Order: sequence, then structure tokens, then C-alpha cells
Amino acid sequence: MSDADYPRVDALVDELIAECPPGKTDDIEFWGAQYDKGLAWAWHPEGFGGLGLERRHQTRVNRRLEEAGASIENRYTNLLGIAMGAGVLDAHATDEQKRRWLRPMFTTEEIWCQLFSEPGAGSDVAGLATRAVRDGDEWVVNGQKVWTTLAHLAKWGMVVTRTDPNAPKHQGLTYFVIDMEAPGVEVRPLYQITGEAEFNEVFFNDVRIPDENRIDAVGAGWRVAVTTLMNERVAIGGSAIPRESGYIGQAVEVWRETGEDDLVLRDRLLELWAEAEAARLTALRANELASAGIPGPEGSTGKLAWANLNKEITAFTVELLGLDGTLYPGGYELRRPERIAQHEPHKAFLRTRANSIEGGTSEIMLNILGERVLGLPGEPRVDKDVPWVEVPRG
Amino acid sequence: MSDADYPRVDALVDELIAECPPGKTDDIEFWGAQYDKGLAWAWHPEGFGGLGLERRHQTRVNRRLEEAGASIENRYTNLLGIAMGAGVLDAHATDEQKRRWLRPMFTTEEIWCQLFSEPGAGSDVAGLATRAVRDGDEWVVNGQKVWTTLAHLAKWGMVVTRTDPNAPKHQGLTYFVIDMEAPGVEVRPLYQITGEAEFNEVFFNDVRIPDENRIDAVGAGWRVAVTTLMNERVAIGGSAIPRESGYIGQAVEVWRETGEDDLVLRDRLLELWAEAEAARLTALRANELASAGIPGPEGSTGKLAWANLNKEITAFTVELLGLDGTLYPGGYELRRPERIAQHEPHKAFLRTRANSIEGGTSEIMLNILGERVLGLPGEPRVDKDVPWVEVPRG
Amino acid sequence: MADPAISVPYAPTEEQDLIRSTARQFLAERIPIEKVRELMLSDEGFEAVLWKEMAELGWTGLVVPEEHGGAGLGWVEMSVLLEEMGRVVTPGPFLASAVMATAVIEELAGDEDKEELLAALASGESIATLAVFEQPRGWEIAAPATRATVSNGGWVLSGMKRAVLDAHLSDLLLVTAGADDGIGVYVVDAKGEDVTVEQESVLDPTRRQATVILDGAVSRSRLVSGDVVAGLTHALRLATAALASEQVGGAQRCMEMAVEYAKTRHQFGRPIGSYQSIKHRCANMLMKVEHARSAAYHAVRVTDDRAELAIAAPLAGALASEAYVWVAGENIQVHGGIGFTWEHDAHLYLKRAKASSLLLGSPRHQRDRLGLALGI
Amino acid sequence: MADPAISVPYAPTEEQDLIRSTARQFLAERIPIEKVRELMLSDEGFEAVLWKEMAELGWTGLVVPEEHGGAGLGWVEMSVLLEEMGRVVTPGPFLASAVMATAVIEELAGDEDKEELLAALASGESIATLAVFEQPRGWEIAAPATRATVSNGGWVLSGMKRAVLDAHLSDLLLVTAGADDGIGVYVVDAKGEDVTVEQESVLDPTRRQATVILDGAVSRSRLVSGDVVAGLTHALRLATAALASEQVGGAQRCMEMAVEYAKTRHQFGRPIGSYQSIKHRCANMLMKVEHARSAAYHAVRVTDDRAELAIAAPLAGALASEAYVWVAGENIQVHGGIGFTWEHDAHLYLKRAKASSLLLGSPRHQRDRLGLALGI
Repeated sequence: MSDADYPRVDALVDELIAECPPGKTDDIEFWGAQYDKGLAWAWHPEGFGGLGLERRHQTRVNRRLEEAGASIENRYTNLLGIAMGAGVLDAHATDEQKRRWLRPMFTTEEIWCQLFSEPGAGSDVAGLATRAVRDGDEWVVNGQKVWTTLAHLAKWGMVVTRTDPNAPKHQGLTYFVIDMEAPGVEVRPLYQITGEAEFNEVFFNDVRIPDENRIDAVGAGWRVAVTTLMNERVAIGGSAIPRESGYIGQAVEVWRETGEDDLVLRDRLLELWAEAEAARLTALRANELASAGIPGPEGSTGKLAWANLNKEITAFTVELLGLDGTLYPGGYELRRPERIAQHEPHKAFLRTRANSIEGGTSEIMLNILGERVLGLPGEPRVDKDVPWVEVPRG
Repeated sequence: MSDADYPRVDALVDELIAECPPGKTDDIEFWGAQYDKGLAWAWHPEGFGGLGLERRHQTRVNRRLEEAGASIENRYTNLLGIAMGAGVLDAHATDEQKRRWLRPMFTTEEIWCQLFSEPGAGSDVAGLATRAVRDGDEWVVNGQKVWTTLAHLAKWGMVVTRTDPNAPKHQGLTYFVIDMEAPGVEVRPLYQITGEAEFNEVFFNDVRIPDENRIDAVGAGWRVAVTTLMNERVAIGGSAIPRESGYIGQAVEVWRETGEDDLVLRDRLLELWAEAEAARLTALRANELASAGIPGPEGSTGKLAWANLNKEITAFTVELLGLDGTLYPGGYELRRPERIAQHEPHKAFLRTRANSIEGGTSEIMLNILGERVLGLPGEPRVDKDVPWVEVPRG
Repeated sequence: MADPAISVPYAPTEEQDLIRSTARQFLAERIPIEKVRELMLSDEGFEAVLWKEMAELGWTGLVVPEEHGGAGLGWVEMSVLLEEMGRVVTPGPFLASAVMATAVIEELAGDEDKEELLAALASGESIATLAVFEQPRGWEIAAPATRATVSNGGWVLSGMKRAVLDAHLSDLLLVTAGADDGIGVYVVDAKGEDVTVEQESVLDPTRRQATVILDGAVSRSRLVSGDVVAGLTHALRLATAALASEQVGGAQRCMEMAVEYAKTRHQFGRPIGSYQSIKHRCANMLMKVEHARSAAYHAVRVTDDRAELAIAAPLAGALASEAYVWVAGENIQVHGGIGFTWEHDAHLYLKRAKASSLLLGSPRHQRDRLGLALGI
Repeated sequence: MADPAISVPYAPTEEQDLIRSTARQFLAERIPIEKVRELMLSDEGFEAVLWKEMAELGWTGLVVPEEHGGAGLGWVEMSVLLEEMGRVVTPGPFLASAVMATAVIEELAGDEDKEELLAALASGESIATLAVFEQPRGWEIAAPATRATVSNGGWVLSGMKRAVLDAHLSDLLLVTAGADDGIGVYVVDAKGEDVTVEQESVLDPTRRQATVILDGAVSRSRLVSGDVVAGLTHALRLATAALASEQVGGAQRCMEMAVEYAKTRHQFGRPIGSYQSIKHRCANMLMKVEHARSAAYHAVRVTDDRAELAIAAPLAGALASEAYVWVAGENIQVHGGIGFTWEHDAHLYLKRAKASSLLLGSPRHQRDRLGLALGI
């Protein structure tokens, strides 16, 4: 249905390109105009960067804008905002809140970050301990978050806090948008085993949030958080990449460059190639079936598969390098990384160790596949219906 | 200490050999004399086939008897009796019971079998459902046992029954020695995927056991069963075999016979060879340290390691055979097997699938390693302190 | 590396859905697992009447062009049918005749032979099988030791072929042999003189095979149009892709068996599927099955693109073989003792899985072919 | 196949227990993990004073005969010490000098050179390292491209060596080079003229290495007694066995870290070690570590039996390398996010494990050596 809308959308795109010629127009200005014409998130309501259409229209818009040479860099610069934050606001925020936050989010004038994980709450996000206590029209927040990308650049943070410690863990949570420039917010780089700091630790020390920045009801934080996590796991391992691209492509390159000809290593390379191609074809099939409205289990294995594969492939690539595998080009000076598509093999070997942890550990993904997809029973829960304060932690 | 006893033991052995020259003496007669001299289980008290010494004296006795050409075939013919039953009787039986059963057990005049597993109680042996109800000086037994070796040849069976369904699972069990020739005992061959029946199903239909055949107290069945299982798991994968023997030896043979020279398969063969040798060396080290009184974790990994290895090695050997791997020499006519040291590759591939199930599944072995050896916490138990009848089953 | 253009959609067509539902119903009614077990222990391993019924359903000529009396459908439809057969370890010569022999005839037969042979196979009146392997290892087909020589105007064959699928049920053997003018595929009457068919005792008794000895056997015709080795290779790739679909069907069923059992079987007062060791294994089954499915589906969708099939077929063969063997084995483990018994069906799948993984080339061998196609 | 006769018992002697306790105490006091981290980020990666203290403990000459100023102990004692060093990823040139260089001198030096060189190494006054590898792959030592030529009465060397362990800390380089009379090991002053030592940036910053360029560097003597290639090969087997013990120590420590964390870390109200996914992984860690330990212990117990060491060394090398890399990686997984941080120690072990697995031959390469020794 609504292919009828294509002409209308195309017209708006033509209009945008005519009024703000890509290349000749400042990016922020262009994105602003794109938002105003409802071409930012086509499925959003009119007036909030959308046209009330379906998602596929946006895919079409993006393709046409790219063809016209317009920048879609904002989707990367403000990844968490545009890919996840917008969805959360669209689903849970008031019109006033949307009006306040969506446009500068899309133009990248305000960068967003996500504040869920805590040292004590990794897989068990709902076990988080960051407290928010009401004080008149404000909330006072204390606690620590971790694994926060972009926190050092962000204006706004999506934060889940515990507002009722005596309620069962999932019920005592409330979701806020926090001003990362507010007093009491401290952001520290979190260096990882590669020597780089993609992430941050964020400390809240009596940070005050106006109640108007609360998303959805008090105690509804988990519901909002789930919306966010859904978008995240779709983002990871969901899309279909070209054949022999990514780390398997790198492994093949190294194989060819080194002139390696050991049949044993060749068989291993081909084994990994086959696994990677199967994962790729699975994503391809899942996407096609999903867009045809036939969702199936093939959609849920990507994150898990790529976590394993990336780890195995990069470990193998380092082995392919032989003695050179013991080197670490560039060294370990602790620094902020530049955003790059693909690491060189040694750093890739280290970086991919986290693929089976970040965005849901492989153990959790296996539970999800087992319980939600295959319908296997859950384990006995000791933390379900007890007040959060009484749940053993450490 | 007590090496002082060696001369005495040696003297008894010389005496035995002199009185019953091996080869010239009927085996049963010889084993009877061996028992009477206390050379059957040296660690048993005098009068019960032993001399009240340490186990290592028996090792010495066996070696000397073998050298003298005496048969130790009884240890195989009556494996479950001599390796496990005797230990149970020694630890839990009355002198009268020992006097009744030990000698004919050792002489193989009475074969023994073990009746623990049930269709509904595999890993969870203590969940067994076979009922024994007291009736005066007798017990009336009803139920079904499974995976019983030698049941079709046995005179006596070691059986665990539930005598109190309202007690928690471990407390309501009682252990008996049951006459396998008694009315109401039905033994059916249990055919396995190889087409052979090593095992039996045993059905009890109002079988009457005199109370004098009860081992240890009413309700003490679990304690006695544990003694039995201990001996079993030591038996499996405990002993050290020669290098490149067993299925890895077979794989190497097949490699050589087929003249296979694929480097990829060679690397895989060597990988398996290395794993098998490491498992072998581990058993060697464990045995040496154990006999030096230094028990360590290296003693507990054997069963698990060999289960995995036998499965992987035999699957690989069949692959080595290429198209011939699709054959099944001998076919599937359902039959009782003859006892043989090693199956041909195809049958071995099928037979070893059970290695990770029989005598404790690999999942259970991993739990044991994790909890008893590494001290990791157990899972929440839903069946611990509730009456057995209320535990969900199926 | 450029991506292959896949024109055929993954979403099943109505026709494909119909084939699936018909197949599931027919197999459930006519060859339920009890019947499979009966046939498994019989001498022949199959019954002619079932072949007749499959023919009436149009299965024996599914990929045979309509002008030759077939249904004129494609390999995607074939994969749907084979997936269903794999689910219930359907016995019989379907893979041998309707897939492998048919593909070879399509590739290498001249118009006359096509006319005659395909019609015979499609109608179910004849059963054919491929006799190409001579060595236990390597799955070499290009240089048969079997010789074809001319004798009073016709071709006669001498040699030995192994692992000839369901030869004892077949009327026609398609035999590769070398003649002075090179390798050819020769059509031989399986029941004819100077042909000895020795049924072997096989690991998977639901798919039989024989050693065939040809001692001056007369060939009624030979199929040599085009590049014979290239044609045979392509036909075997089609067979590999088709077999992969059957393997995926079997693996899928093993996963379902394991999951069903894990939900109902209790130990220590809990369904065993609530333990992570079992739950995660089932989840890994799902991933392996879906990956194998993706490879198999891809392969049967690119059969018209010979270069891509050279990649896709061994890819599917390797992944489907490994997935099926692994899932079938783990299904037994999840079932515990009962899964190791003859009376339980789990072993039928393990045996089918292991044998199928060696039929057209072991996974390692398939990866070698993949590497050759990729230039790795 | 005949079993090797192992005379050396597995039960530790009092002396071995003493070495272990001394090592554990010294390393805890002088090179605790904080110190390792400090050295890891320093230019040199080590401090001379620590070498002096190790020398005083008799470590630098542990396997050097007493008549040459060493402790005159065996490889079993060495393995005990290395296991302890592996536990705490001890940095420095110990493997290079006290193990590898020492073994080569023992094997190939004449009495005079032994006299002088071993005394210097044992006393800690000199540090030596082996410069044998030139190609990134293959770990080939028999045919160096580096040339040794006679120039005014002495030998001068030209060539390039890679992966020379701790060359920047060494006084002496033991360089393999080819001369007209065959391959030899040449002693070169590491700080001398015409020698360039370029420290490389390495994956495992707790064990440094350099590329060494020799441009007419003068050799003070050459070690050529006996069959040089055979001697080198044996020395590298001793090194492989010794390294395996270090790897086992590291793997053991990683397992302990994982188990400790699994006992205390709670998620969903339970210690994560109570979940089978974690518990079973720890159990598998135990099995792999014990298997690797068995292979390593065996190797250092048969050093006098050259034929058996040819089997035992690559066996230990392959198993210890694979076990360590796997356990170190899974230790990070068990720790989750915190295990991926720079501040946590887990990565020090992963880096040591991965680099060590490639130092003397990858597992695949070790298996190849094993196969050659077994005639497979």
C-alpha cells in the first residue's frame, strides 16, 4: 500500500535538493531543511521530521539523497541519537519533548549518548543501581554508568535510573534525558585492551534533572529501555554486507599478500569463508523475508554469528601472519580512536574480543534464541518478584 | 609402612600357585582357593576374601598371578560384581551377607548386575520411581530399570528402590540385592543404534525380596548407591592406556592403510593424536600422584575427555575412509554382541555416541568438575527439600 | 569480490507451498517413520508401489521439461520437495534417479536420448542411477579406469564402480567410462548380462548402494554431447545443492526433536531445556541449521549461473553436511540414553547425516572445490 | 607404538617446591602486576636491577652446569620456575637468555666458549639472545640467508634477523649464518658496530623483540661443535618445552581469575558461576589446562631422550599454546565488559598467550613437527 506516496516523497526530495543544493549547502543547514520537510524519519508524524509514512520510504529518500551527493554523515556522527534516541522519543516522548530534541538531534547540533550499563549491571541491565530521588520539580541523580560511547561529545544522555528500590527490579526504574553538561556529570575515557578509548565511564554526583526531561511515566523506565535495546540489537549484525567484505575479506587479502600456500591454513580459511558467507546469506534472506512481511528465526542469529566469526577470523588472520603476528603496529599509547571502518589485523584481533560482550553477551543471545525463538523454558528466577534491594548482587 | 606384609602375601601367593597350579586347575576351583587365602580383595577383612591390607597389595598379587599364568578372567566375566558389588558389600553389608555372596561372586558362579537407571531417572538417579513396599519379612518391588549390563546372565542384582515417596528424593531410597531368577523379574534385551544389545531393560512385577537381602538401613539407599557410582566412574577413563592405542591407534592404522596423504586430514589426525596423548599422560600423572598420596584435579577429567575424544576420533576415522565410510560391514541384524576390545570404525562411530551419556553424561561430569573440583556454586534446586511425589517429572 | 545477482526471491511461491504441503501429507500417510523402519530392515529397502505413487504426484519428473513429460519445474521446487523428504528420512532411489541421473541426462544426452530417457524417468517407468565413483577417496570422476570399447558395432564396458546409489532398484545405469575418444557416460541395462550388482551393507540403511561390476556389458547408447567432464561436474553440483536441501530438512527435524524433548523431559525437577547446557546447544542448532539453509537456498536459486553454482554448491554441500551431522549427533546427546536406542528414531537421522556427508564429497573436499572456484 | 620410559617422577621434590615458593614470593614482592604494567609501558620493558636479583637467586644459571658457575639443575626445575613466571606474566629476557641462548651454547659451544659464555650468562653479567628467524612464516632455521665471511682473520656477518627476543636488552647475539663450510652460530656483540637493533612494537609488550640488521658485524667466536642444525633443533625443542611450562602457568592463572570472578560476580541475583554456560566453560578450562600441563611436564621430563623429546616438545608446544590462547580469551568473556578494559589484567595474559603461540612455531606448525617425529 501507499506506493501512491512515492510521487509526493520524490517531489519533496526534488524540492529539498533544489532549495539546498548538496555540496553548495552547509550540512547542518541541509539537515535542518531535510527535517523540516519531513524527510528525516519518514515514519514520524508530520512536524516531527516525518510524513507519517512507512519506514521503506526513508530508505528510498536516503538512496536518492546519496545519489544527489547529499551527506548522510549525521547518521554516524549522532548514531545513538538518530538510530535509537529518535525511536525512543517517537514512541514515548511528549510532543513538547519531541519538538525540543528531534531537530537539533538530526542536524547533529546536539549529540546524544545512552547511559544504561553499570559496573554492577551488565547483562542484567534491569539490576542497575543509579538512583534518582525526586526533589520538587527535579530529580537528583547519583551513580555510575559505563560503556558509554560519545559521552564526551554528547549534549544529551538517555539514562535509566532506579527511583523505587523497594519495587521488584523491573518496576522501580524511570527513564530520563539528562543534560551531559549539567553540574555533577563527570565523563572519563574508558581505555580498552587495544589501548584506545571508544567508551567512557560517566559519574553522576547530585546531578539535577528537571522533571520535564522524564520520558514516559515514573516506574515505566524498563519499558522505554527495552524500546532502546531493541533498536540496538537490530543495528548490530542485522544488515547484509557484500560477499568477502569485512574481516573475512581482510583474511583473504592477508592470505594472498603473504603468498601463504599451506593447505591446512587454506582449509581453515575456506571454513571461515564459508561460515561468513552463510551468515551473510542468512542476513540477506532475513531482510528479504522481513520486508516481505515473513519474519522468521533467521533474523535473530546475526549478532551471535558475527561475534563468533569476527573473533575466529581475526585470530586466524594473526596466525596467518606467522612471526609478524607477534607485532602490534602503532603500539599502545592510550588515546581516543578515529572512527574507521576496519582495524588492521592485530588490533582487530583484540577489538573483536568484545564482540561477544557488547550489545548483549553471546550467553544472553543464546538464552534469547533458546527461550524466545525456540520456546524453551527459562531458568528458575531468584530476582523476579523480590524488592530490588533484597536481590543479592556483587 | 606395611611393606613388611609383602613377604607374607608373597608366601600366600606361592602357596596358592603350588596348591592349584594354573593351567592344571579348573578356574572356578582356583578362584575359590584364591578367595579362601584372602587373595581376592586384599583390603577386605580376613575371612571375606581379604587380609586386611592395602589395595596396592592386590595389584601386586594380580601381577604375580598373571605372571604365573593364572586366569583373571573373572574380573571381566563378573565385572560389576567384582569391581563394584564387592566394594558395596564390603562397605555396607553384614558379615552374614558377605559370607553368602562374596565367594560365589569371585568365582563367577554367581554373576551380578546393577539396577539403578530408569526411563525417568537418568542423570537424576535419585529421582527413581521403582517402588518397594514392605510386607512382613519381605519387600514387594514394582517398576522398571534400564541400561542394565549382564542382567540376562546375572543371578543377583544391586537395586535401588523408593520405599518412602513422601520423603525428599534422596531420603526415601532403600538398597537391595535382588534374585534375578525370582518370579516377576523380566529381562528384555535393549537394542542400541549399532544393532546390538549390550544392555537390558528389566521389569519388576510384584517381585518379592526377603528383608535379609536389604543392604544397610531402610532409607539409606542413596548412601549405598553413591558408593557404587564412585567405583563406576573411577572404572571409566581412570586407567592409563598405552600410547597410540584404542581408537586413535585405529585412526592411525586407517591413515596408513588407506595411504591417505591429504595434509588437511593429516593435521586433523595429529590434532586428535595430540589430544589423546595429553589425556593419556594426564591419566598417567594422576595415577602416579594418587598412588603417591597427592590427589589433584588431573584425576577427574578422564571420563569427560575420553568421551569427547572417542566420539571425535571415530567420526574422523569414518571420514578418512571416504566413500567406504558410508558402508556398515556386518550389517544391522539385531543381536547380542560378543565382548571385544575394539569395534571396527563404522560401528565404533555409532557405539561411541553413548560415551558422553553412559556412566554420567558429559553435562553432569562438567557440573561435577565445576562444582566439586573448582568450587563453583550450584544452581537453584527445585527438588531438594520437597517430598519426592511433589517433584515435577516427565 | 562482486556479489552474485540473485533474481529468485526467498519468499515461497504458492506453487512451492503446495508442493510442501502435498509432500508432507503424502509422506506422513504413505511413508511414516514406522514404514521407513520396515523398509530399512527389508532386503530391497523400498517398494515399487511407492515409486509409482511418487510418479503420479509428478515427483519423478519434477525438473524434467514438460516437452519430455516432466513437470518442468526448477531446482527451487526440487529443494522444497527434498527438504520434506529429508525431514522424514524418506528411503528409495529419488536422489539417484530423479535428481542425479536426470541432471546428467539433461546435461549430456542428445535430443533422441533425452526424449526417450527423460520420458521413461519422468513417468516412473524406469529408475536410473549414476555409476561414476571408483575410488573410495577423492570423489574423482574425470579419469575412470572403466573402459568402453567397440565390439560388433556397439559399445561394451568393463570395470568396477562403487557407491552406486540404489543400483539394485534401478533399470538403467549411467556409467562413466574412458574410450579412445575420451570419457563418456554410457547407458547400461542394470539387469542385463555381464552386469553384476552387489548390494553393500551400508551405514544408512534408508539409502542403499551397490558395487557394480561390468564385464563386457553392452551399452544401449552413450551420452557425450558437449564437454562431458564439465557436464558431469555441473550435474554433480546440482546434485550437491539438491542433497543439501535434503540435509537441511533432516537437520531441521533433528533440532525440532531435541527442542520438543528438552521442553518435556524433566531431571532434578526441571525441564532439561531450562538448563543452559541444553538450551544453548539447541540455540546453536538453530544457528547452524539456518546457516545451512541459507547456503542451500542460495545454491538452488543460482543453478542457471554456472560460475556462481561452482561456488554455491560446494558451499551448501560443506555447510549442510556439517550442520546435519552435528545436529543429528547432539540430538542424541540431548535425548540421553533413550536417544541411543534402536527403538528411538534419532539414529536414523545420524546415519543418514553421516552417510550423506560422504556421498558426493566430504566437507573438507567440498571446501577444496570452493577454494578452486574462488581462486583461494 | 612403544611407550617412552619416564624415569622422572611427577611428584615434586623438596627442591622443586622450594624453587616454586621462592619464585612466587620474589615475583610477588619485586614484580607484582603493577610493576609489570609500569615496565610494559616503559621504553626498555625491563630493569637491569631485576636481572641482577634473578642472578643472585641463581635463576640466570639454573640449567648451567655447576662447573660453569650455574646451579646445575635440570629442565624440570626450570619448568617450575617458568610456570611461576608465566602466572604473573613476568617481563624480561629470561626466556631469551637463561633458556634459549643457554641451551644453544650448551649444545654447540666448544669447551672454551662454554667456559666463558655460560659463566657470563649464569652470573647475570651478560644477557644473550638467539637471532635465528628471518622469514615471518615457517620458523625455518636450517638455511639462513645471513652470510658469514672471513675478513682479516675473523668472521663478519651480514643479514637481517627478525623476532629477536629482547635484543635491545642483550649484550650478546647468537646469530645463525651460512658460511662456505656450512651453517654456524656466531657470537656477536649486540652493542657493537655494524649491528642495528630496532625494537619492534609488539602485541605482547611484556616480552619485547627486535629486528636485527648485521652489516659486516664482527663475530667474536662461532659455535659449531657437532651437527649445528641438529643441535639448534634440539635447543629449540628444549625452548619449546620450557615455554610450554610458562604457558601452562599463565593458563592456570587465567582459569583461577575466571573461577574467582564467577564465584563473586552476580547477575540476575545469582553468582554467574552457577550458570552452566559459565560453569561448564570453567570446567573445560580445567581440562585443557590439565592436558597442557601433562604434555609440558612430560616434555621437560624426557629432555635426555632426544627421540622422545622430538615428539614431546611439539606436543607440548601445540597443546600449551592452544590451551593458553583459549583460556585467556574465555577469561575475558567470563569477566564481560570489565575484562575488556585496559585497567583489568586479563588482556596482559591474552597478549602473552597469542604472541607465545607464534614465537617458536604455531600450533599447526608444531603438529607438523610432531607428525614428522611420529612418521605420520
